[in-house]
Amino acid sequence: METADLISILPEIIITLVAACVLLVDAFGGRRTHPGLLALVVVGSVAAIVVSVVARADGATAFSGVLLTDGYAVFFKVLFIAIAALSIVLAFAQGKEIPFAELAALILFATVGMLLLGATGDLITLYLGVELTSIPVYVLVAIKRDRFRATEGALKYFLLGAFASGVLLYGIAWLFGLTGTTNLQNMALYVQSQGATDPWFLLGLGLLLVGLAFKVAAVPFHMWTPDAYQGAPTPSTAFLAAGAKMGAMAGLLRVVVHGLEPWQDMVVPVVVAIAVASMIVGNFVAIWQRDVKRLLAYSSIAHTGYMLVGVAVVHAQAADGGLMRDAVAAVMFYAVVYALMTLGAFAVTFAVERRTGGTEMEDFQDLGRTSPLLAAAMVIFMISLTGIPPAAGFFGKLYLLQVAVNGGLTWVAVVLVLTSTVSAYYYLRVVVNMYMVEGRPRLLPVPASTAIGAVVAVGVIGTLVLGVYPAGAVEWAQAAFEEAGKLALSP
Amino acid sequence: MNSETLLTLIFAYLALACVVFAVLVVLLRNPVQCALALVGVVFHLAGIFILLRAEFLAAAHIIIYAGAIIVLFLFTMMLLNLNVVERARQFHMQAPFAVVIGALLFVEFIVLTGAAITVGAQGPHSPAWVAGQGGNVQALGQVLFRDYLLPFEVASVLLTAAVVGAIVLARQRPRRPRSSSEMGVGEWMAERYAKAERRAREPANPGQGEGPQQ
Amino acid sequence: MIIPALEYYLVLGAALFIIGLLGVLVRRNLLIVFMSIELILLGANVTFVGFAVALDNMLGQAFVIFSLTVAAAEAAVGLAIIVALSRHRDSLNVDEINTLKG
Amino acid sequence: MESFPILSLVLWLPLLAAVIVLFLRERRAMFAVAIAGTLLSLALSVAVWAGFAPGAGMQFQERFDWLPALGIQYALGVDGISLLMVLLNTFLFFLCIVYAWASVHERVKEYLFTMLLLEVGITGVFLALDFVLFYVFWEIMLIPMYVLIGVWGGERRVYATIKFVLYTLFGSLLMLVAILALYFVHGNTTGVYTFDILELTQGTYGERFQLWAFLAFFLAFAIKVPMVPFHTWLPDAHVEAPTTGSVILAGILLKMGGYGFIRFSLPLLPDASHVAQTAILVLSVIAILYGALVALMQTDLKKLIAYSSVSHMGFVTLGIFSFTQQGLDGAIMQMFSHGLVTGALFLCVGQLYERTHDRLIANLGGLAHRWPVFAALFLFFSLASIGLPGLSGFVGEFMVLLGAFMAGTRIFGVLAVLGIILSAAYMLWMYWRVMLGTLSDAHRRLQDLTRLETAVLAALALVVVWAGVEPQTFIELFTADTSGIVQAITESETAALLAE
Amino acid sequence: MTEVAWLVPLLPFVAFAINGLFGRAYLKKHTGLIANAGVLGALVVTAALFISRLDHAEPETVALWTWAVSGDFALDVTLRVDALTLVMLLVVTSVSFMVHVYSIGYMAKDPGFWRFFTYLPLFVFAMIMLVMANNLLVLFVFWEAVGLCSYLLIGFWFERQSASAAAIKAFLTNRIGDVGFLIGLLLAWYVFGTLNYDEIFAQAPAVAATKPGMLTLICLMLFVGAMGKSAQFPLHVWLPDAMEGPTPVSALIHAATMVTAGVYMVARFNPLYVLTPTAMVVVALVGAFTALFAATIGLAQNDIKRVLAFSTVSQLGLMFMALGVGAFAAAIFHLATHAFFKGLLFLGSGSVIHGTDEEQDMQRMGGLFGKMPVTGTTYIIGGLALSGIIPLAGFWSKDELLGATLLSGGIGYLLYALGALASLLTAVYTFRMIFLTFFGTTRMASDRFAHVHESPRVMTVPLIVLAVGAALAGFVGVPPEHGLIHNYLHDTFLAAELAGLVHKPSTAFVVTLMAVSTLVALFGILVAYGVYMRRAPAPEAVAGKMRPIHALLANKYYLDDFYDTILAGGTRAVGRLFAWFDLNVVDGVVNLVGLVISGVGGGLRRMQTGRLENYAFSVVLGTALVLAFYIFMMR
Repeated sequence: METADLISILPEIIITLVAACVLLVDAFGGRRTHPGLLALVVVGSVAAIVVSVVARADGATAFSGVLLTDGYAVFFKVLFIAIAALSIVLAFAQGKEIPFAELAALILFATVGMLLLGATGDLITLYLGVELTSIPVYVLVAIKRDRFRATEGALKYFLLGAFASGVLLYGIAWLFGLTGTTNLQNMALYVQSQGATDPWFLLGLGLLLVGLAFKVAAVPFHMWTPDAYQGAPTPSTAFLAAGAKMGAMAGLLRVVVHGLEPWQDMVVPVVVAIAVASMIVGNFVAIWQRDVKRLLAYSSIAHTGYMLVGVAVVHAQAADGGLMRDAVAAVMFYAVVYALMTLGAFAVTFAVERRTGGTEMEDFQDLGRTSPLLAAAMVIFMISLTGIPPAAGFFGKLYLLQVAVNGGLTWVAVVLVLTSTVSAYYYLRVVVNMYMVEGRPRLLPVPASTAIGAVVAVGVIGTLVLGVYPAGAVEWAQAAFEEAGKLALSP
Repeated sequence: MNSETLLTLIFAYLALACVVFAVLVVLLRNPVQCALALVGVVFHLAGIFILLRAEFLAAAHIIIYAGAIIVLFLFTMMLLNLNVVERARQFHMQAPFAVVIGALLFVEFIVLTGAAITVGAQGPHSPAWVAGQGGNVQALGQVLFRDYLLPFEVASVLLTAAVVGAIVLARQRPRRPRSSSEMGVGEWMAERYAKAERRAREPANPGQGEGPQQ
Repeated sequence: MIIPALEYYLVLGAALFIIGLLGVLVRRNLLIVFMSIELILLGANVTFVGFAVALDNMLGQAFVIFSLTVAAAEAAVGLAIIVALSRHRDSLNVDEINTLKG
Repeated sequence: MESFPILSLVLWLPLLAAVIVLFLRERRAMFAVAIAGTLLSLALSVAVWAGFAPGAGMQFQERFDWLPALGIQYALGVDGISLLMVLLNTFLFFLCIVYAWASVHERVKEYLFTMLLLEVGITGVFLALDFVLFYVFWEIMLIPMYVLIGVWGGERRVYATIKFVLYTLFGSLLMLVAILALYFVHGNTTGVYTFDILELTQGTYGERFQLWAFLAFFLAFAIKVPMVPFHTWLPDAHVEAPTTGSVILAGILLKMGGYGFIRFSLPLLPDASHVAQTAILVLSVIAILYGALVALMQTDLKKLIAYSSVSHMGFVTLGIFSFTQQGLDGAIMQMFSHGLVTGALFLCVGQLYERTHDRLIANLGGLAHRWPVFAALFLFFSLASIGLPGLSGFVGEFMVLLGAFMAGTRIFGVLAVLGIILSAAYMLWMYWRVMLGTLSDAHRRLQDLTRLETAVLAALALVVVWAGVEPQTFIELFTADTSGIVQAITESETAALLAE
Repeated sequence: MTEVAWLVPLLPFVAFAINGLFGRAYLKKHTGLIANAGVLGALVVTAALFISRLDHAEPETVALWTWAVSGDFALDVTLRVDALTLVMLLVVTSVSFMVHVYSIGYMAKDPGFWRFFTYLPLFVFAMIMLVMANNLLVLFVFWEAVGLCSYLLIGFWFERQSASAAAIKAFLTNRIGDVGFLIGLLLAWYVFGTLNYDEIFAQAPAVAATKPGMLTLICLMLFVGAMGKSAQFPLHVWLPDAMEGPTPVSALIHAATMVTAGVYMVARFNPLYVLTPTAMVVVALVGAFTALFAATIGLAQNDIKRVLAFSTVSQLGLMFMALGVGAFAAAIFHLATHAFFKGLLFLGSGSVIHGTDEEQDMQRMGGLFGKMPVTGTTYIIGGLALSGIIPLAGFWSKDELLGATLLSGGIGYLLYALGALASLLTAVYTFRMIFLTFFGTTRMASDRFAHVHESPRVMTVPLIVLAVGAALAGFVGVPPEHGLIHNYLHDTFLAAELAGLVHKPSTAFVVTLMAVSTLVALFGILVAYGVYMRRAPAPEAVAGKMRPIHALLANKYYLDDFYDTILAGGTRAVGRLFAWFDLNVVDGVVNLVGLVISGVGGGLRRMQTGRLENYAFSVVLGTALVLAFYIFMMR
């Protein structure tokens, strides 16, 4: 191990240290130090972001190949750290209801796992990343342990999660045994040298896909999502959706890009099927939801479906040459967009929850009158989630559709647009409740909260900026992938 | 009889025991007995590892599983004093289907891997090399701390996280009624409304949307 | 060199895996479901070690170390959750914990 | 002149006004800003008109890279067709805001913001020269309309507005896929990957692809127009929408469909257009007669006018798909006229409703006694809408019929002519029931139009007469462009095939 | 001085504009003067034009502006001045002026005075433009414009439901005709590629040679328009109801000018018609039949204005009959004379109604002559002219067209028979009307009878002027076939002559014919006298004698009822059906889609049982499916 290796994991180190400091300060600094802790977290995150952008180790891999240090990794490092920081800020608004320090620490630990997922070049890192992301999140869901629903959601999430990671582990075991390696590229090379269609590979491959599909909450492995999302305290839900899920998505994309190319005939149909199922189930069931958190949970399933469409065409050959760069860039861009808008949406929901203690449609009534800014922000998020310009969600979908059509999956693109037409119905129902239903006069304005306000503001600005001028982000994603592409078998 | 058949016999016994105990885990009524069956599985598995010259893992399994995990299970049962055998139904309604699907899965495993499989490329760590390192433990250490240092570190972070999490969930928190002054404004309002809300609305049945207002 | 042939270990692993899986599907008691999950992990471990030995590749054994770590961590968190849950319900039957649905 | 980004100004001024409005407190100031914004944008569009050279293709073009990674540009430009639509748009919006000054009193800030945003969206649709930009505006306009109906609408507004959004979204999203497909097919054949509309229009596309793409475009546009049987969102939306909402809806939104057919379906997909011609002509004739007959039986004023819109827009599609110069010119004139006349009619109904709080024909009657001015204007616009010669309505219908007769599809022409009897029937019947006969006591002490309202309607009436007496002023703007389209479509090889 | 021709339409239009904008608020009663001034101006200019062009009547045009240019379709708005135009203009403007003057008195007490004098000049403007149009489109434009004016004026008293109903009936019936016209127009453009009169006429022979069927179709379609406007069977139903309008309107629009537009149009297109015998025969037959048909109905009407209305229909029928046999000049001649005496009769009846305060039912009149001598005298003059008593105007024109019909031979004999019979009945109902109104013992309540009074001068003077016209106008057509009007119109109708449709009658023939028709007329008058004067019985009694026939006639052959139930009712039924269909089927499908989607969603939602084991099951199931798929792939 050389210094290069160390440099390449500087952000992870920083985050871990911040987590440790938070715990220590909290343990010895008494109970009245929340703002200090928050400041510490924010500063640390900013530092980590800066470091991850500035201090780039030369060389594409680190730690004998278990870690990839390309632009792709950097891209997701920045994104994930930002998400973590925002989630912690959001959680801060919960006041003393929850042990803030531990919560922050857990989020940061999970973030380390996400960073690994973004940089993984080896199934070991993948597995550990997945676990390191999941285990703290189980706790985050249950952290309001005096609320039964929280613990119930956590339990379901935990048992199924452990089950799924068992499946994943078993699949990895087989892949290791049959390829003699867990390094993604070596695996791909080996498989290419043997005919990729040898059946025994497929067992491991299938189980691997199942495990990852569970982590990104794709149908039919999605069942835990609504319960966990609804049961968890809203800030945790926000992190669950924007953070853990995107982390898993980053890992999945890594695996597909570097490891599964020889298998694409085997991978694509499964991914497409899962994607279509997710879009349909997510959107159709969301129609019936009255609890906004649960609704957003189903919508997140649907959005997983959208992103999987991009994943499916990674290795597709378009008429104008390789599609990989655009496919991956599309998913990356969408990850950013989705993180922004879903964080924002949950932030608003959280604010509303503080008003009435509930997160159902009725609780949103009259928001347009009582707190116009929040309502307007929610409208923007809903528009963005629907995929209507000028919100960022539109370009996210546009890019995905583009690669889908280019990759010859036009029919999937059609499914995508039709299902998102359905989605318009329930997203707009939120707007209906905010503006078009005469609420009970009892409703007061939402109690102000700088923390929530900050998160909402970031969400709104991000959503609008990316919606009006997406070029920067898109080009960054493309450039970032250029490097990762080099590592793939056929850039 | 030569060592090979002997080893095979030993393996046969161990494997059989593993399976039997595993089945017991799934079938026994009393959780405590299940836990003990699990211990049985672990011990025989350790035997199998020894058979495979993976002494360290054998030890690790016994220590971690038998010594830590299963003890935790038993503690939990004590804590919740659930060791009494429940008269209630032990199996789900879906059990038959579950068995079917499980069997199907097993068959699929067989179909997929039943053919003469070609295992992956031979690795560098031949028994000779292992011996050269001074045995299984040293060899494992070499691999673990050279090539897979980072994962090892990550594993430590993982354990830390788990500990923190466990503490957060399990620790007794001061349950004294808090004065509204100490409450965040959010909670305060939340309580105020929550009461009114619940009264106003029918007993909230979450997720039961009244369906799309077409 | 591995005795008896690798296939036996694989089959054992598969068996443990499937049994654990069935346990998850059929048992109502939370703790037993959890134990079944441990069975699944054990099955994976056997497979790993079997392959490791067959391939002369220590990686497999290293991986088992990690799986053990994970198992321990999961046990800690999971049991904590179960304890927390038991404060609300005195029954540990999976199918009685379904207030979240639909 | 070319360098000065006048189109961008026309486009974005309302947005600027909208943003300013957000920061204002009192109603007066907000309206002042809003009116100023719309007026300026109207003035600028008139300036564009002044500087416009008929027949010189796309003018006042502006181009910047927007998302070069995907070959997306910010590209604006006008030809005669879009210019006329933009003029109509800015004109109507100006009048609507002025009218709102008298009528809108609750949530003024939100209202003005929505309206101005709406104007931006619609103007953009007509100005965009880049497909993605076009699509962006096409959908941006959805949300304000949705809010407009949903917040200021009637009892069943939520149902109506969601129906409107979902229906429109359904069509336009399919169109988006078609646009992308177009992008790739063009790119793969020519190697140029661009969303530039002009560039794409140059390209030629395979028969099968054209059919699919046409289907998608058709859905989007047919729903907007709306053509029977995709029209059922319209009556609901109209009935529930607030007055100005209906005005914009009928006045301009529907035109986006016709515009789409002219600008995209025909030039981009000529072969498919030929294949679909007969079917669409049949649908158009059905729309004309069916819409009129249904209107004949409506009891709600707004519904009646809504169905009359269906019937009138039938003439538009009839003209477009006659593939003749006169047909297209007629269709555009019909759109222009329908925008003015139906807009005015909805204003009238709005004024009626604000005074009587009743839209049911059965409950009204004899109002002409109390309001001579209103009666006169209402009659004027009713006559204009039944295509009385000398008023704008006639020009479009007549030229469309000319086109239909020239297209060798005389039977459609003949059937369509019957529509003008029915239109006269339901309009006059409605006018009789509402304005003539004996006045009910409930409406004894109602006031006639205020100066403002009269001025708004008079302004519309003036243009209606102008367009009816000397339509050449408007036709000469776009006839050159339409002739280009006609040429393109008659030259497509399928045309040759059909000719054989 | 043709270049000032645009003044003719402009002046009435200006009057209309002024009255329309300022009438209600400021001008009030002065609107009458302005309107009169405008129309008078038009009359003067027309007269000037006429005189200046007495010797040379070849067409001239005044281009105003370009209406539209689209591809090969280009159209300018142009005024045309030629013999036919001028004749029509003279009739229109002069009669209009008389009516305007008269109206000042007649409408004096009406609250809608200003409205009346806004509509009336508008009509005059439209009518003038119609006459001066130089191409089919402009003709059509003002064809509908006059229809609009008639709609406005029939429904002038809009608080009367019957008035509004009549107005709408008139407009719609006309629209039906107009559709025919429009189709004809479009076909004309399709065939000729132009809409200008002269260009069409120039191509007509060629087209007749190549596709005669198309030419016939065009002519018939245009004629449908004429039928609507000129109230020919079966589109005549609106005219009697149109009597709901103020009497001056009936006089001007529904007797003298607008209703003759159809005749004018066919005459204008004589170069086309002469080329298609079929169309000609149709025109003639429809005309003749209508003439008789309407006359019979006229016998049984009791409303004084309705009698006149049916007589108008019948007279128009005669004109079409003449057109049909190619006697265009005769038709126009009769049109002119008819304008005068029918205008006179209507104004007279108006004067009666005015004098008896709004009594229109002849059964409650009688013996009014003493009370209103001027009206009576002029009325009788008009009646004589209508019945065709030498030497009044009606005689010359009617006699000429009957003669022409007879001469045309073949079907002409039948036509003549119909025409002669019609003029016999004309005499009968005319004098039935006169006797019932002015003579015999009154059937009015004595107190009301006491209040009967002669109308003011402003009304009687026009009566007198028109009476003079009705008496003398005929002499422009004397001697027959060679009168002033014939020579003047000769070139316009040259086509007929070339087509050999014009037959020069021998003097003997003419004289005998005159004798015959005079006798016919006198016989008619005698019949009327016999029935209604000598044994002056109550009209009911007469009706009673021939109950079934009377019922049939009184109900206008039940044609209106037929239309109401079958046509209007049918349309409404279809409309109702479609409305239902739209609401339940078309929209139903849309909502169904929504329901299906949400239904599927609800179904999927049931799967989310909230029970862990089910969740795990779905995971396992998914896994099994994936592997199954792979196994499938291997095969």
